[in-house]
Amino acid sequence: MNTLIAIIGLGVLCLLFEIFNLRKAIVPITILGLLGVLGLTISEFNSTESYYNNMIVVSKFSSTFSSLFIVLTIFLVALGHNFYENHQSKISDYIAIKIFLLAGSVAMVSFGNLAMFFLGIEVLSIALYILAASDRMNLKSNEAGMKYFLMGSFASGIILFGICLIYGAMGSFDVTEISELSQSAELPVWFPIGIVLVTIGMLFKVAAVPFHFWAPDVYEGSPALTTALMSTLAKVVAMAALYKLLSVMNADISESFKIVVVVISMASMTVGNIMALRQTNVKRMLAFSGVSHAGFMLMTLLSLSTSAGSLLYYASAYSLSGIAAFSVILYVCKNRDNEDIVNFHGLGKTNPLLAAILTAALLSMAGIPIFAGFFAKLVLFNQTIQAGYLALVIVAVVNSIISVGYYFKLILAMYTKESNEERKGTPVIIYAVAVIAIMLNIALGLFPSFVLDLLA
Amino acid sequence: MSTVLIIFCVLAAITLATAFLTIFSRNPIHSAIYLVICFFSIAGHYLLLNAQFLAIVHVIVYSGAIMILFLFTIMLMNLNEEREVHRPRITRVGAIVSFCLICLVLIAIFINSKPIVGEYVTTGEDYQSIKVLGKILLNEYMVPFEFVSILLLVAMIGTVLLSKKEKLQK
Amino acid sequence: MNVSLILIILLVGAFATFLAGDKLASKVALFFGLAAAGAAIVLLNHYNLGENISFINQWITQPNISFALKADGLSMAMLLLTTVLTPIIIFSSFGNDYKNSKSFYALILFMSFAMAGTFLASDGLLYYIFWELSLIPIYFIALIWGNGDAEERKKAVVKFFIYTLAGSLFMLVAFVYMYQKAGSLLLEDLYKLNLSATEQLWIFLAFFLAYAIKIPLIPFHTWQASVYQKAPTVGTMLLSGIMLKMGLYSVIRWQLPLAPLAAKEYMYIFIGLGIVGVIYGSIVALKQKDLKKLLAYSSLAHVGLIAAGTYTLTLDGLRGAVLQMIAHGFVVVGLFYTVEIIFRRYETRAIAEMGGIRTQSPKFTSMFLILVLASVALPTTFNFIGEFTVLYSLSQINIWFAILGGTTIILGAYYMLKMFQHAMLGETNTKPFADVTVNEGITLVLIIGVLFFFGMYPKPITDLITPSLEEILTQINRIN
Amino acid sequence: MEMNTNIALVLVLAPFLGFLINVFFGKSLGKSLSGIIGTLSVLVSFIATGYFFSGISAQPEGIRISLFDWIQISNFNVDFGFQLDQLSILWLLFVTGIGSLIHLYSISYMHDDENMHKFFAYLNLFIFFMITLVIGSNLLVLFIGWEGVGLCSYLLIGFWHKNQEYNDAAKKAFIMNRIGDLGLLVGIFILGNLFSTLDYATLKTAIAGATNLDMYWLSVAAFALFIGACGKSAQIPLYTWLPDAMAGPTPVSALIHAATMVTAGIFMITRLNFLFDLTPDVQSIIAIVGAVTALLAATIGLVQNDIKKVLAYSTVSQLGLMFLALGLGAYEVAVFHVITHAFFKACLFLGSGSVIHALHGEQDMRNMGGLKKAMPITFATMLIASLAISGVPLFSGFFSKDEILLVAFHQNIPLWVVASIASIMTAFYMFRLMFLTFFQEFRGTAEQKHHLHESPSLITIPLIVLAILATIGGMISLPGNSWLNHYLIPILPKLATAEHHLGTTEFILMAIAVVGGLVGIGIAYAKYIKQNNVPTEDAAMTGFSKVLYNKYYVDEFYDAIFVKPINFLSRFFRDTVETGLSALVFGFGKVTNEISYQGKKIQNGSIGLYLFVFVLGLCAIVSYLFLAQQ
Amino acid sequence: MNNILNHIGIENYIFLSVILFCIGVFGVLYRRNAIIVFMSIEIMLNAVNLLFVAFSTYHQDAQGQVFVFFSMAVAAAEVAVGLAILVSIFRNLGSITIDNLKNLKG
Repeated sequence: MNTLIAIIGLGVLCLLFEIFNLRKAIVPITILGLLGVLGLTISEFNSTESYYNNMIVVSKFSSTFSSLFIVLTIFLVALGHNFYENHQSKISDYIAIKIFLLAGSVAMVSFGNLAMFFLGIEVLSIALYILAASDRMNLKSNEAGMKYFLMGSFASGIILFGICLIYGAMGSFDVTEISELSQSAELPVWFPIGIVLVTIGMLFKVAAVPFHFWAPDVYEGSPALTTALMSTLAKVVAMAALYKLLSVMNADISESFKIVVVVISMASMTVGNIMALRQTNVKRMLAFSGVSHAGFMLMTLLSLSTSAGSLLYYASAYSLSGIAAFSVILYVCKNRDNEDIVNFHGLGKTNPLLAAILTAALLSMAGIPIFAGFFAKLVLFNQTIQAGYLALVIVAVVNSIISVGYYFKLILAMYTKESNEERKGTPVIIYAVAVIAIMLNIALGLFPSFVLDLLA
Repeated sequence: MSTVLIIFCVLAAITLATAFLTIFSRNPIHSAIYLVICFFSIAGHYLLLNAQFLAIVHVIVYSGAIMILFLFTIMLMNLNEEREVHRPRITRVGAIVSFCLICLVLIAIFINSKPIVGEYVTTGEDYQSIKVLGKILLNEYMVPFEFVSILLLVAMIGTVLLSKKEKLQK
Repeated sequence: MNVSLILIILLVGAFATFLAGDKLASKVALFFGLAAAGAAIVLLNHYNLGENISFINQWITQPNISFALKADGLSMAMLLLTTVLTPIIIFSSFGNDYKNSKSFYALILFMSFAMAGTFLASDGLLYYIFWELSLIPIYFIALIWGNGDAEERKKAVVKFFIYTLAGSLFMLVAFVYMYQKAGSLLLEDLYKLNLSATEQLWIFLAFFLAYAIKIPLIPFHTWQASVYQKAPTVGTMLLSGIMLKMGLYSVIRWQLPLAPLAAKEYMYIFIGLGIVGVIYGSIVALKQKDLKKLLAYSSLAHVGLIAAGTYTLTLDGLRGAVLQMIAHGFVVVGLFYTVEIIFRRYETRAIAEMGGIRTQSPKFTSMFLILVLASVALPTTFNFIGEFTVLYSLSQINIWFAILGGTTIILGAYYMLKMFQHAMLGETNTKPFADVTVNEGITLVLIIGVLFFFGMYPKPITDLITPSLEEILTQINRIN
Repeated sequence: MEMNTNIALVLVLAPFLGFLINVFFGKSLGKSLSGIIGTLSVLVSFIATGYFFSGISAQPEGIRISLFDWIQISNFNVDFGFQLDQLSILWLLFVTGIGSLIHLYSISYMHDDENMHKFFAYLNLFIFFMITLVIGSNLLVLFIGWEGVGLCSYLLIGFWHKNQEYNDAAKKAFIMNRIGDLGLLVGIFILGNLFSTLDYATLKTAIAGATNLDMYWLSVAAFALFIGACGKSAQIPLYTWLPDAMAGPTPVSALIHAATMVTAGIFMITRLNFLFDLTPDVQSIIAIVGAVTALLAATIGLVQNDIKKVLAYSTVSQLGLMFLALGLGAYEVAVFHVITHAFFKACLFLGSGSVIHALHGEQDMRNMGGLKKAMPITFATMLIASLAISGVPLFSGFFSKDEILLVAFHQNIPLWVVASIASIMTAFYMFRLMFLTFFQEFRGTAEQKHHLHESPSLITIPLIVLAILATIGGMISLPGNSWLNHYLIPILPKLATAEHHLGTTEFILMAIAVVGGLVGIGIAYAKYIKQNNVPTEDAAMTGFSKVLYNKYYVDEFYDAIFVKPINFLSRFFRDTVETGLSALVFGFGKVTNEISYQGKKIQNGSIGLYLFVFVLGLCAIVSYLFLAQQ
Repeated sequence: MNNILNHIGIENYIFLSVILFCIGVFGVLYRRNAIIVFMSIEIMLNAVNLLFVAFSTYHQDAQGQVFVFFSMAVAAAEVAVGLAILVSIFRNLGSITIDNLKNLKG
């Protein structure tokens, strides 16, 4: 609860800075503030408490995931310093929206009541609609915002409908009550339908097949930093929220529902990876890669009771490598109107450090050892085989192989093609973010237990 | 058939019809007006269910605020004449197919499910007066209530962000 | 002495080389390579004194993974192969001028680190990690410093990477599956597993896919020739000299003891596959126009025989296979080095553009010929010991295996001598060919020396590996 | 014992030392010195052999020396050890003896070659390997020598490596030898599997002590070993390399391809006589193969015009006779013929070398003639050797060949007939060679005629020595009183009991053989002296003689059924199978890429479509969960 | 006090709001005019709101109605943001037909 309050306070503070014309200080202060919040969150690690009539439940799950979100937000805010150079007058708005977005995210993993869940997801979504469309003069950004908005509110409608049906069945929005009721009485069919509808809505948010169509278009059209946010923070939040939703409500996941999850997971991986193969736009490619990663993360739903740790690990691994990759993309594609692979030609020579970081990030996403991505997949496979879905694991393995194809396309472009122009300037913050993110990723790879055991 | 049921049926018919008309009207202004009627009929349902406060709020928020927003925009964009390009047949077919499908599926499920038998419980307690609602909203649901303010704040900032002209550099 | 020291030396060496800058890189790399070799020899000494060379440390609690290294005789032999060949390979590149050489040499050491790790790891996951890790440096070495058309090279290298990765991922699945049963991936725990025949079959096949691609066995070899051709010679040496052996080593260490029932049941198929590889590789090698490609196919033939040896599940088969692995490691490095020497002078690897070198450079020719003869397993060379033992083991299974596998000594002689004839003999070449330089000479003499020494006196290696092979055999035969 | 080991090591390593010196310092030593060192190193071995020979009568069981453990196999270890008994010492004697002579000869013969030091290096290496082959105490040490001599043969045939045809011949020799080697290896494997040893002595006891031998596998082993012998000793079907091997310098032909290396097969079979004796089926195969080879090679020899080719086919033919003897179980006779053959054939080759030397490389007999006067010593020695090989009485060949025929007659008349015909042909073509080369008028160019001269003494001395040996060599095994048979008793125990009496039959047979030989000589005389025929040009040859001249088209046959198909397969594999397999792997990539490409079309940017799929997905999931489950 | 649902039945409300919801879905799919699409989404949300109130009566519980307030706030926020986006599109494109938004694809 304190986390949430602190974050919201920070957001308001951001807005105040604008009034006092302290724009220069916004980014550093926000980062410092977020670090403080991070400390606060970590200090509450082991306490399980519920606040305000069970509206907010702080548990290990929520605090670990909140910490992850905060870390990601720190990176994203830091990157914003460079990205919004030319939009100084709006920087406080951008930053504030991101902070509020973080608040929504935290609400989504620490809710104790479906109202909080719904509001959290709406804060997140609306913030994202705005950020996606924020490059006002750019038609692509407009289109991205519009598409995301239309489809997102459609999905919100479905989630709302689902919540309504749950309420109809249970007469309460409190998850603990729902959880208790769901075990005892004979339930009207509304409850499972409600769960399924909410799940479908969340599947839209994590961009799982067949609800993924928005992702590539929106990722491509949005400003690069927003894409970074969507592909890392937003995706991870949605996944964590879905996991929490299903586990906390003790929704009896029937076998047939599991089969649906398996099919969606397979389809997401396969479609995501195959579609990514022929993309020339890096953001679009990463969007499809994100779809496939969503498929991977969905595997955690098959063993709800035990897989929180793996989900956290996978999410951290994926989002950290995503941050690292996007910071390089931001550097490379600054002042360009697209993010085509052509821009990356010869990066291995002109800027070996960033090229190496991007390579490492991609290798991590592809699941090559010592990078955290590998262990993430490993624990996931382990859990899934334990749950008895060997076929799913094999599909996942085949998909990992396919994925290497497009990750390497980018790596090859960096190292084998000749650069077409010189890049100038060494934006320290981008370097710092990229290096720290990838170091964290590798550290996670070297000491997986550190994260895995948090939620064991 | 009780009077209540008849009222319900009439209201339902109005709701559905105006909803359809909203969609089928060629002129956006007509759509908006049908939608207002639809909202009013829904407010009628609320009254029927004895949720007076909600009905009022509904009328104020939807018909008063949201629809005005819509109308403003329509006026602003000068959309009162028919502007829409012709819709490819495949879109229409697709839309109709999915409409039928989703209707069928959902209704089929609810029909399939076991019907609610017996009397609906009546506690006799007051549960939907302004007083009670206010208590719940500001006690139990205080945090969400505050959180809604964040939501609105975000929306506000966002709208400003999207509409405000940037100061040019140099 | 701590076994992880070697890994640390190599890893630190990689970083040090990278930091040393382009000018010093090669020397620093050589220094660390030699240091690792020295450490390996010290370790061997400790091992021979009866010390238990192992290192184990809990790494991940959930799933239960340990950082476990263990060196028995087999691992020691492979470790020695790696650490001895690495400095030789580094030294062999001294005549070349690589751009960005700090990264180049750092990658070599890093690869050596990963391969040494593969040979030492005694925890399934750790092993797998090293296994995969070794893929990355060679990918970049081949990609960035390779030769030939960039597009072609890219295609070949990416194919190699994806293909090998594809194979090994199935191995990972098998490991994960076994983890469910054993609750740990420590080799000793896995050895205790009692899997049903069906499970063993699937595990065997999953491993097989990984190894068959890596080794490579026909028909999974299509990456090999093109990558050998495109990679810089140093990369080719690393690939053929050590990395191929990773696959073969793994067959002995992991595949056979973990799925002995399947290995026994389908023994004939896998031996047959190896032998088909022998014949096929030899025949394809006959008509190759590119020296490196020819050697690639010859490698295919040789490893086919080694693989057949391992799948016999006899002591002779395993022992011969290990001996032949080491021998082949040295000889193939030597042969690729001769290719490089020719390339330095003629800028070509096409056999048709060579010829008539012998009159100009008798020393080089003699050493080349010795390597050629070693590769066709002339007695007194190390390769003979290996090949003889393997063929003998095949004859124990079925004499026809020995006969068909033995065609390697005919076909091998055919393509190698044909190559030698057209590359080296004939009317004096119009282009001048300087005889070997001191550096080149040292490298070749070292290799040749090793080949002859162990060809006449293989006992040290045999004694080193036999006890561990016997242990593995007991493991294989525990279920009947 | 220590002494013996050291001397044995000297025996083995002296030529190796010579090899090393010549390889590393040969160029700076100068031609003569390197030749001398080469010769001396072999002479040292010869002397060492002499030491052992003199001691062998005192130690009939021979000397066994084990140096170190070499190869470990699961069921046995292979020592690196030597066995010096009657058989190996006998072989060593003529290997090192003739070897020394030929080294001596080469000093002069190769003097004009710039790479003379290498030549001596290779010759020394050859001697080293030949000694290893002979002296080894087990089959694997024999195998070292066996492959080693093959290697040296390869090096020496291709000595003039600028000529790719010579290189082809060298390669062919090596590969055909290797086919045999595979046979030998297979034999070794089977013996190893059966008896868990490869050591001759142990093997012998094992076979002798075995109660129920697996005759099937034993025969297979014997047969496989025989294939090995075929390769090395140029028997059907692996003989074609030997005539081609004449590409090497003539001393090489004399040493390797006549006197020593090609007898390795006979050595090996004699060594394992206890094994072959148990497998009569294989023995009959050996006999038949030997006889047929003898006849076939002799017929080809009838029409060859290249002086060395004639000798080469003659060698093949003579080796065939030896195998006939082996097949008939008369090992001692085969050994006897090996020795006499070594003398006279070496003499013949060296003589022909002398001729070629004199004619500056001319090898075609059609361009020779009348050399009798210019080269009297060469002529005389070659005549003696020819008489010997033709079986003219009192010359060494008479005794040895006659014994073979005798044995054949006693055991198998048809084989005797074949062998006899081969002998008659031998007499014919040898004298055809003599007449064409030395008699009548010189048919070469005036330039050559001007330079005709007798060879220097370094060449003639070995010739003379060998001619003497060819004359008196028969003494070692006179019918009825055979020193050789007696000497070989420890190796071939049955000789102790075999009585060897000369009856009427024997004398009649002897007469037939002698008459046959004389008839052959007579025909040659009639054709080439009386009628003064000179063989026709290659193109003008017709009928059967053309077939013979082209060696029955065996090379072409092998080319068509082995070499060409393999090369075709190789091209097929390279161009079709490899590309196909590669395309298959790439195919997966291509297919997924194509799917991806098609998939991109579905993602067409239309929100309507996206939502449509959304709704469809929703309906599918919901209906699956709540409608399909009931 | 008599529960009104005894006269109407909760099922009827469910059917009504399902159909209304579906009409909203239909509108989103059917129309290309972004404003009408927005309106359809509003219909969907209202259908849910209606059901909330019905369930609220069904359970005799106020929470459902409280939730409707939130839902309204969300709807308002969404509409505001959506219209802002729409306006900027209109400024750039001069049209609000969503079929024109097909630049991003593939």
